[in-house]
Amino acid sequence: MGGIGRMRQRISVIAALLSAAGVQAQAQTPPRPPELPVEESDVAALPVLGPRVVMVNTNWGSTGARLFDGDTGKMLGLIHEAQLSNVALDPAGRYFYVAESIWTKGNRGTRQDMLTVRDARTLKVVREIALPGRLLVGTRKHDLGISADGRYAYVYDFDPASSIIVVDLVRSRVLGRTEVPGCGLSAAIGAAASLSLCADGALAVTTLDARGRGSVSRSESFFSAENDPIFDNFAVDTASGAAMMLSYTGLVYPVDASGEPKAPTPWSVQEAAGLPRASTAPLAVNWLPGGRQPMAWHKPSGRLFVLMHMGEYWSQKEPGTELWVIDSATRRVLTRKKLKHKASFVEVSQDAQPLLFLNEEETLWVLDAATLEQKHEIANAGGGTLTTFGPVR
Amino acid sequence: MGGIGRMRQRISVIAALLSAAGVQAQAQTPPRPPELPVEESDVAALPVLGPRVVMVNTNWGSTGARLFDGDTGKMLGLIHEAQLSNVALDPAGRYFYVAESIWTKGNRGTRQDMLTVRDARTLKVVREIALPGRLLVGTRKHDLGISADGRYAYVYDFDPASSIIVVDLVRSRVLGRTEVPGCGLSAAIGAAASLSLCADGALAVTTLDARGRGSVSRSESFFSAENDPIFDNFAVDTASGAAMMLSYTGLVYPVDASGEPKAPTPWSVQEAAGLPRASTAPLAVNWLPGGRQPMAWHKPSGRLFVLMHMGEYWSQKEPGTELWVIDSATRRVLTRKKLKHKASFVEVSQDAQPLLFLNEEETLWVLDAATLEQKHEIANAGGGTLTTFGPVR
Amino acid sequence: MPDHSSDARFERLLRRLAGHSSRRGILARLGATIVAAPVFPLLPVSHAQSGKDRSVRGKTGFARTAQTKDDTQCDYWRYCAIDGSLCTCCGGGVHTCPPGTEPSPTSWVGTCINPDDGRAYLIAYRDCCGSSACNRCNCDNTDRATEIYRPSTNNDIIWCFGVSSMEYHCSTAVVVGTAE
Amino acid sequence: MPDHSSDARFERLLRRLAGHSSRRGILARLGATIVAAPVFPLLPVSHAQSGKDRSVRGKTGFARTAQTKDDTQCDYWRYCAIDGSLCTCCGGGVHTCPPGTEPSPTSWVGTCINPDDGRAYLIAYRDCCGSSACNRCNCDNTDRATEIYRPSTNNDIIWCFGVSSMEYHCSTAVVVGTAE
Repeated sequence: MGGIGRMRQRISVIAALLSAAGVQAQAQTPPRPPELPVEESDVAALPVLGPRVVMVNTNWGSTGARLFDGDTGKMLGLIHEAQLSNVALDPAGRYFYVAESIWTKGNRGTRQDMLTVRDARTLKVVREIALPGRLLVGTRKHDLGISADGRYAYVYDFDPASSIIVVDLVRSRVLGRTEVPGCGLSAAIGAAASLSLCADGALAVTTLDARGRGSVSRSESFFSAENDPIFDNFAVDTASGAAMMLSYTGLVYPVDASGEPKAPTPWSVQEAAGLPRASTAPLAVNWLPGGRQPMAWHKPSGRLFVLMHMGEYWSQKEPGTELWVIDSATRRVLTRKKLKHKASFVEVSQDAQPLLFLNEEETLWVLDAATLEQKHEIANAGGGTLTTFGPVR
Repeated sequence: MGGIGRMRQRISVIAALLSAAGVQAQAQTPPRPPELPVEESDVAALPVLGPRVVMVNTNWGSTGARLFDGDTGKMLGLIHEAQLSNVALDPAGRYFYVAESIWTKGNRGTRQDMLTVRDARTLKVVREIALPGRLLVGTRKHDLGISADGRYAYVYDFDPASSIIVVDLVRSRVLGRTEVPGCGLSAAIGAAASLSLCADGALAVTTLDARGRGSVSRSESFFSAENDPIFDNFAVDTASGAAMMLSYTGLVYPVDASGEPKAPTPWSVQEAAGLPRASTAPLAVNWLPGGRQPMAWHKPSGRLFVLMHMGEYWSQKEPGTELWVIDSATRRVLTRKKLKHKASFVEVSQDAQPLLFLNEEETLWVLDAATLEQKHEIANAGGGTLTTFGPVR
Repeated sequence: MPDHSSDARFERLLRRLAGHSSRRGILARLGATIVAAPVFPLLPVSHAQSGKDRSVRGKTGFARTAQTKDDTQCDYWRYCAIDGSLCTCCGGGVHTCPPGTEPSPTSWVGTCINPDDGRAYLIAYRDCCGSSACNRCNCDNTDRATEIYRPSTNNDIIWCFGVSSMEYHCSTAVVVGTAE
Repeated sequence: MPDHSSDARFERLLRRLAGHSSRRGILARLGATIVAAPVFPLLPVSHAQSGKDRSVRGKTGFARTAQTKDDTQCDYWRYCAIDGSLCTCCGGGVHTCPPGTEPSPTSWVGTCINPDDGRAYLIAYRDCCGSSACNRCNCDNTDRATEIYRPSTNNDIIWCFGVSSMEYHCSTAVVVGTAE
């Protein structure tokens, strides 16, 4: 279309609008408040994220990692992600890292695995680092680890052979891939190591050398990955390499992964409550841990928060109907709290007066972790793994 | 990894499996049924789709156009689609056409609008025809029309100026674009025309010439697109160019779009029930049509099925609480049926003993269109526009 | 009071509806397109709701019960024709897009009555685009909302024209003028 | 009865778990990888559930209440460790992928007891891939299901390796042998 035709049309539109809306007399009602001013559209930036912010990573269905302020209960923003992604925060708080897999035509075309780097204030894409692969699985936290100094990302891949892809976040490139045969996960430990669990019941630690190449050392086997597995979503202190792991029967494994991996000595959450250990026999009904992220660890106080349900063994995905607060030093249950609503995910902030977060379906509950009093019930918060920002992942 | 290492590992795995699972004696319990045979994986093909099949097009959220057999209530398959797509069947039943818009990186990257042609039996992609654009909007049927002879597709585009993109389905290429300023939609009419509604209350028919170029002719204005709009999801007989349209207040417009578009003469569904016409005044509560696809037309019998609710005007998206069955020849309501469940979408099969389909949220109900007796309630069927396969779209 | 009789008001308003952002030449490209489309009534201000009757009798059901205190509720006065997630529940505000999203320079419009001053305002519902659906505080209000062949008042269209991504996240409700 | 003491059975079973499809060279590429991974117990057949105790006392809660009549229900006997949508509700069958999808040559496995014959069977849960989620008849049964570091019995992984699309649609439950 030519410019002149456009201009003529434009004038006629304005004329039409004028004749329609134009000359209406104003009814003057004397003491009226002033008109609302016209407004500009703008865009919010995220605040610096404190320890009392929680991220709910919905990585199936209506995807997005939603950030909530635990004190106000308000949503702060959503980090965009493809289906089945992992999201982690740079320890220095500058970036979000999204490990995602996108096909050029949705369900078809070329597969593109990438670590998308987003600015932590604006959430804009800073860069995309192409990855040679990654595992597609829901509700797992430790498929993506960020080293304590923010230098390396560890992306767990299974294709279906197991390996850890190491990304240099300073130089924005993949350094290489270390095979971890028979093991899985890639939780960051310290500045240059990554923790995995193995199908033979061992721990594996992949340590990077000066050139970023990994070598794997393994502990003795100490649990049965077949008969009493440790939940994938354990709690790990990235800085120290200490971790708290929990098995289907309710055994707690206090792990020290700072040096050569050592087999930990477990204790029972049921015994901590004065009950017998859980039986795996059919027909035996026990209190058992369950859900998708069934345990949170408040490291400063040594408290564990465990989602428990009554059931037979092999009910490990059942959401918790009780929350057990356990002192990991004395190995005693301090409180057993019946939950108003079942929950499959639990996380705790790492500050001095911590907040507890529970998630089920699309609802997020915020509780005072000391009194277990509910502070917020947040509807349509999404559903998935919970992450607070601090050393414990 | 070298081949020899692989072979050695392989042997040791087999050995390990043998020692684990190996030599268990078989307990012989005498009169046992034979073992189940081992099975092969295979893939089903769709049957030829008869008139009693309905397609539920969920084009937001968990996308996919799901096909259900109205007689058995069983799902037959899902036609993959990107969010906010349109899906239409080739009148000869050979292909499904999916008008979809896909970005190379999910929410970013390069936009790719295409008409994806899928085999109607295998649902495999036969080809993709690149489109120069299309409108992104939910729950609209007439953004994609297929001509009665299956030769042309009409894709409605708004960017934000209105046009119809004509695709030659025989040669698999876009023929061109016809601007339909101030109008919208692109329902197929006959072999070489497309029907739109306009903001000034007119009909517009875009007719293709021998080279596939469109020219637009318009009727007189006959309704108010601002004060009493006609619902986008009207019913049109592609073969004859006859259409039944319904406005927010409940006026039925029997349209003949076979030749030069003519302004139809409306009648009122409320008057057909012996009630006064609906008022648009605030505080006036009327029976009003509502939902997203509020009317179905059984062309052989001339019956209309309209979803009605009680409410004030500007409640046009309210789902129906009653179903009104109307004889369009005598303009009399034959039945007013109180629905057990509200419904926003209604469609009817075009055979002699038709089935009626109702949809709300994720549930699909199948009723006998004569007795209005429920035959199936189908959970998790998806939610969106309903289409049966026949001349009436 | 705006001057209804001058072209300047309409120019201003069109610029505002188009976000009067010349970033990426949007106005040049889209503004002209919008203006050029001969029968889009961009300013649906001449009818019942923008008339003088502010009594209960003159108001729609929405307007009679609308409130001005909580912009995270569907019955907040500006939301009379909104469809989608409220950005106020998503890390944004009533005219502020959440982090990581962009306001579309184009929008559909509504005419809503502010119960505090009795005036009808023209509201531009600007979608915030670029991130997956916020999916919180979903509302679908339909005062004077129309079908897609009259797009300026249709709230089903993804109004993310002219931004770098057409992924819908949430909707804002921006006061762009009075409608009296 | 299969011959437990010969390599042939395992070769056969591995081929079956890998779909014994040489189309697109999948077996060559993936089969080898699976076999090479030293500590995947591909055949979790040696434990409680595959033992001789078929009394109520020897069965999990799932096995005690499982039925053999309706394969569109979560309690159908083969589904003891399934997670996802049942293909029987999606236009497919218990070992048949719906139109437009492909069975993955890889799978996780379960060991389920058929109440009709009292035998434990090895079930390959083959995902059907290539179309968006069917999202009907969603089940999540967990008999002997493990975590992702023991993938052969993990039902959360998207088991669409080696097919042209990794889009998850639904899951089948294919008898690949007895586990006694």
